[in-house]
Amino acid sequence: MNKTFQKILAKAKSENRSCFVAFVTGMDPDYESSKKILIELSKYCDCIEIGVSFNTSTSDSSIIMSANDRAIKSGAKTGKIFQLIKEVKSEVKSDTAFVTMGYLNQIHVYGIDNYINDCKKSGVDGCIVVDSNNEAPEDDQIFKGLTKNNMAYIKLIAPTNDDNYIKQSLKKSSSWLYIVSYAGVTGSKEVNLDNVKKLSKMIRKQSKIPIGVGFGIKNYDDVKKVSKLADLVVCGSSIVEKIKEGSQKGLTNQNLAQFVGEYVKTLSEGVKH
Amino acid sequence: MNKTFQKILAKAKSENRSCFVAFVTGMDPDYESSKKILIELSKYCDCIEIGVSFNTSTSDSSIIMSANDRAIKSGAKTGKIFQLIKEVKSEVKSDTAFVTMGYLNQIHVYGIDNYINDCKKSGVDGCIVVDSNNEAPEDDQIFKGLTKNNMAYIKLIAPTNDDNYIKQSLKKSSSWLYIVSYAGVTGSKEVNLDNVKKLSKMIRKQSKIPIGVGFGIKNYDDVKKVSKLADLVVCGSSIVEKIKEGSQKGLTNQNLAQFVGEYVKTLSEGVKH
Amino acid sequence: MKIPPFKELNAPDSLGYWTNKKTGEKYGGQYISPLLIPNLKKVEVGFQKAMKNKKFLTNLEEQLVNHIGIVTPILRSKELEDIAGGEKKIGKIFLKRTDLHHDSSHKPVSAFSSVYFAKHILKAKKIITETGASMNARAVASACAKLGLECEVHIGAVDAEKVSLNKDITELYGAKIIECHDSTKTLLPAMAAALRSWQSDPSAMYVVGSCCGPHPYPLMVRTFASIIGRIAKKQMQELTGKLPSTVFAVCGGGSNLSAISYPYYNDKKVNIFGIESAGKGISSGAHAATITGKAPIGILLGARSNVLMNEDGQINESHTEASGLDFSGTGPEICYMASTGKIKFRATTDKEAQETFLMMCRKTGILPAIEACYVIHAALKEIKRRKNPRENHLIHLCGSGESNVGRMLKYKRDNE
Amino acid sequence: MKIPPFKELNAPDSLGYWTNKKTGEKYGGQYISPLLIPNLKKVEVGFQKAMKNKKFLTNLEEQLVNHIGIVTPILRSKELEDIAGGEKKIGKIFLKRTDLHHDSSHKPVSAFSSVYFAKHILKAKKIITETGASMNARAVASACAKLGLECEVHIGAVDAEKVSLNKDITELYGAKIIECHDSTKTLLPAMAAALRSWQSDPSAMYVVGSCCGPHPYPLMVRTFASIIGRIAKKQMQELTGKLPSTVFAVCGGGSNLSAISYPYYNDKKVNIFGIESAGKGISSGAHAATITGKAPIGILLGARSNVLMNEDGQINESHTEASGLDFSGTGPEICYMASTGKIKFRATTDKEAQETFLMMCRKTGILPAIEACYVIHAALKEIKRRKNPRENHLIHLCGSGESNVGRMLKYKRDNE
Ligand SMILES: Cc1ncc(COP(=O)(O)O)c(C=O)c1O
Ligand SMILES: Cc1ncc(COP(=O)(O)O)c(C=O)c1O
Repeated sequence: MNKTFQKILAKAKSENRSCFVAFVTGMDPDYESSKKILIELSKYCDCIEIGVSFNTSTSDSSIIMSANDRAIKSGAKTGKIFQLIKEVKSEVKSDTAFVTMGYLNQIHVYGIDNYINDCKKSGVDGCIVVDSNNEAPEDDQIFKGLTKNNMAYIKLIAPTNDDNYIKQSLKKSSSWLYIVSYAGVTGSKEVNLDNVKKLSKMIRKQSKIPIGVGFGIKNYDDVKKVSKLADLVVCGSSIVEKIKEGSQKGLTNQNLAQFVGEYVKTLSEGVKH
Repeated sequence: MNKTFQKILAKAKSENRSCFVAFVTGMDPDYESSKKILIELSKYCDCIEIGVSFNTSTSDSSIIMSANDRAIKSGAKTGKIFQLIKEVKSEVKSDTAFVTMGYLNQIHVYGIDNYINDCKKSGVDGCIVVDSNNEAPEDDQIFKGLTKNNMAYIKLIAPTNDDNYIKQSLKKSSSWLYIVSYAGVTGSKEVNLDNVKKLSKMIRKQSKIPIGVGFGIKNYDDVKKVSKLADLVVCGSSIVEKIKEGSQKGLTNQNLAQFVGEYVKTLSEGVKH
Repeated sequence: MKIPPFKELNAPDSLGYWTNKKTGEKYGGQYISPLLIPNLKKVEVGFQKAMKNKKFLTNLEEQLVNHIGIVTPILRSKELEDIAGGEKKIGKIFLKRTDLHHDSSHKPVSAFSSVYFAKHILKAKKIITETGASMNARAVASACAKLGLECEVHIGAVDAEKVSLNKDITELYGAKIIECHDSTKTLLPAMAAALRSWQSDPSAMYVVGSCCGPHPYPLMVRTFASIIGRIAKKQMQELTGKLPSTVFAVCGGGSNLSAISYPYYNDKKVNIFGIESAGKGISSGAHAATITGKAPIGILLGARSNVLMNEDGQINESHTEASGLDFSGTGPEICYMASTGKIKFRATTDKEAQETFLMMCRKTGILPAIEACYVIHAALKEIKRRKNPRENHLIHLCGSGESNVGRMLKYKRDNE
Repeated sequence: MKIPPFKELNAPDSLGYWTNKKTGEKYGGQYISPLLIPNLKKVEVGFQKAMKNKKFLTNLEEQLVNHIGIVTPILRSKELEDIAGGEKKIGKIFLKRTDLHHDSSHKPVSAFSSVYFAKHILKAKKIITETGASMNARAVASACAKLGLECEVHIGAVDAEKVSLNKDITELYGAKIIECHDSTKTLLPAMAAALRSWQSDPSAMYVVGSCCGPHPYPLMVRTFASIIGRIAKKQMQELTGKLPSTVFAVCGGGSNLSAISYPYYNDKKVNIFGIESAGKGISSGAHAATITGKAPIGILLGARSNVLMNEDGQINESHTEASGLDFSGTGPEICYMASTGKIKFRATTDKEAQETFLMMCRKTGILPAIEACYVIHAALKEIKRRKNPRENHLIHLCGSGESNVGRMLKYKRDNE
């Protein structure tokens, strides 16, 4: 297991709570603001998932697609995101884990080995690659590269996936596994606890890997409910919406970071059991 | 031969000239004006050809079609045209011949026998039925009816008609035969004297019937040229245009009649050999 | 597919008349100014020659098959059967898919044949035609483009102003489009203008958009168009092993009706139905239902036939949503067949046709020409009435509706 | 006509990859969020089942023949031969008349087959698809209407605003049209939106407009569409007694190219050409010529293939006058065939295609889809270059151009 994840999971356990994971798109709305936001959020989050924008993603909600658009407009590129993470890490004292979330095309274009190297160099703790099929040759390469370099490979599992798929995913997952709470798009429905319970049960039969849950977790109550079932609780769309709201108000940099930070602080308090 | 035609042809011969025939659409632009025009024109014309408006005629030029439209708008109907001719005849002292020019559909609807009766009653001297095919049963009926009642049946012959067609037409023509000077639409081209010569020659081989010529005779010079070749010279489009011009100026009744009359007077002077 | 050769089943006399033996009434003929008589004679003689010219007929057929695509399928429509009450109650419904033709209607069959005839038999260099909604113009212009003849199209100025996909396509095909500003500025004066133009240019050939006009046009158009029916009859025989009980087609001028029904003229057991547009209802007077509306016999555009007209013989304008049916007359042979009772007539209102259009789109996935919707509505009604599970019904789906989309979408949105 | 049965000639591996043995490069695959994996598995298993289900295949074929009208003619075009230099110099040119299909393009073949498959094999009640210029949407919506399935179409808001005959027809067919306001508001985000919608509704089936997308879509679409080529191959054999020397088709996603050329994949003597849109010229960057423009391998919409993208892997928008070719990728099997050299690629600029459109209208009387004009231009060029009187050339005339009329008439008027 990746060291940072080891630490935050242990810490959370000791505090009788789950880990809180925030998702934001890297460089949304721009490099400097995003940097301040990430630094601010790391005060309240055990882990931050940073979206690497892809303009033709197949699985993002409209909310996240527009965040991607804003980021791309302000110059987001794979390399820039690494720089951002590196700079943020250097200013953050706590053990916040940083995870990239992106699509295979950009990693492919960047070069898989190159990507893994730069993850390592910039202090990334793990990667999510939404559309990397377990059976694809690229997936093997990513899995091997991350594992070799002690970074987490975080696989997504949906309620509609079958046993076989879960098995495959478990084989390649390290540090934690990401359960999608419903078959749908991020932010589109309410978190589905029944699905989570069912999936956790299936996974628990085969593995002790920590379980994160995301999709549809929008407020303090959602966080609270899910944290009873999960080791990590992921909030995305509502935070991204907050960034949009703040920047539409004209806030930038530190002010925006505080505005988003206050929101995330409240959310994150839900993880206390 | 119809008596009126006998007279006017004889008179013209004695004066060493051709007959002058004017075409106007009956009731163009309205009943009263048309009546005055016809009375006025009869001073200068040996024969007046009165168009019975048909809204779907297949052989009239746009000039004549709009005259037809004007006439129909002011209430032109077959019966009304008979009334018009009758009233005009009663006021005209000279031996002007009156000829109706129309299409078969209206005659068919009016009833062929009824039509011939009303021609007779209103003093019509002859009829032109543009689209009555020599071989059609209706044509026989019209021919017989007119002949029986001593009215002229005036057939049209075009430069493109063959010997056989001319023969057929000659059989049914009485009083005179109408030569169309070119294959085209009234008013669309210059009168074609070569065609006229050729056709006259063909006809003369078979018959002594008087020959009228029309299509493309627009001014004094045209009339003059044609009158050397023909027994009757027919002017249409340019007179109809004059009526339109006068009525667009706002002239009505007597003023319009005089305006058109002056124009026709000049034209008609062309027939003097 | 081997296409059955043409066989004359209902010849007019030498003057172009079909005479009803019971009533003595004549239909057809050649009522035209002497200036056009020689032009018509040339066409008449040429047509007789053409119909005996094996090479001409074979080459024409090859072009119709491969260029116009006349060997269209016959689709058994379970969807329509279900709408009419189910196969077990009403029998089987077959659609002749003429909508799949090149240029999307039956018009290209006679248009292409006529232009091919003009080129190869008459050696003409130019074609003159008229148009209302431009379906005919599109078909003629296409044939002229392919065969390298000049194409002159007369269109009423009012019609020319209307947005029209077919008019635009006619222009793309390179036709010269002449606007007619006479009288109502619609189809009838445009037809007159075309005839006048031919009168001025006898070396050209005039092509008519339906089985109308002076002899030999009604004869020629139905003879050319009947290849659709010859194929369909053979297909139906292969599909069902017998003659259909009913044959339905819409009737404007009558070309698509005679196209599909002609081969059945002597088959006593086949019920032929011609469907007219009742417009806003026959009693309203605003319709195009010459025969159903019992229009009297008149002489329109060179032929004796039933004609919408007033008591003075002035032609009345027809009124219908379907521009392809917007004509004040009906072809003489069709009027004759109506008078003998061999073709029965029905009429569908615009509203009924529009609803049928929407139904066809939604339930069959076919975009029919609005013209075809008049026949489908009436056919379903008649089929329901007959209620005979042993019957096979043949409906002529005579065109596809790309050019109706704008108006029909508006209708849909306004009525939902 | 007896249609030759499908035969697998170029199977991908079990993961949906075609691998170039020389370069090791893989094309295809299934790169998609885990949420869609089960949906794809269902389609994959269903498709394997369907291809072994004789009754399904027979019934589908019957519908394709009688409803879509797939047995279109092959027209020998003397007009195009003359333009290319005459039969005696360049041989014979044949046009596969796919423009005569129901709904006017090759799209309805795979669209109808996919929906038929969804209904009868997957027992789906709803279809989800996306569209750019709505040719695919029209085809899918038509199939859904006929087969009684709900149809949901995703379209970019920018595309939705454009006047589009096909979009209007899609609406008439009763499809629910959902505008996508994401990112560029064009085809790519609409495709993503369709996939996301499927992710939320696994009981529906997703239908793709070309042989693109994750496995098994590229395989399924080309298998369904190849019936066009199976018929054409047989027809060419009957017409000429031998294999054609060349086969030409335009290539957007690649479905009409594989449709006609697939049956010739193992015929060494047949030269297959795929023609792309060079837009304003490949060097301008404003084009859709993925392969001719040497676009790198990327992963787009679930599959590895050549993709127009920038150095960061962001997908570039394609640019072309032909909305049907306006796509930043090419189907994986096509990319594979390009990499082995079996399919050779050429590109035609918009201007050349537009001129070809006007030429086709004026000289052949055919209104081609603008997409088809890219291939006709390139084919004539290649045929002239080959200058071999013994060759027979087959060009896929993949659609008719009703929906291009507005823009093309404007082009004509502006350029004359
Ligand atoms: C599709 C379609 N059907 C029918 C008609 C009516 O013509 P007819 O009765 O001569 O077949 C037209 C005329 O344009 C048409 O386009
Ligand atoms: C007529 C036509 N041709 C070609 C294409 C391109 O598609 P593909 O390359 O997948 O055949 C389209 C797409 O809409 C089309 O409509």
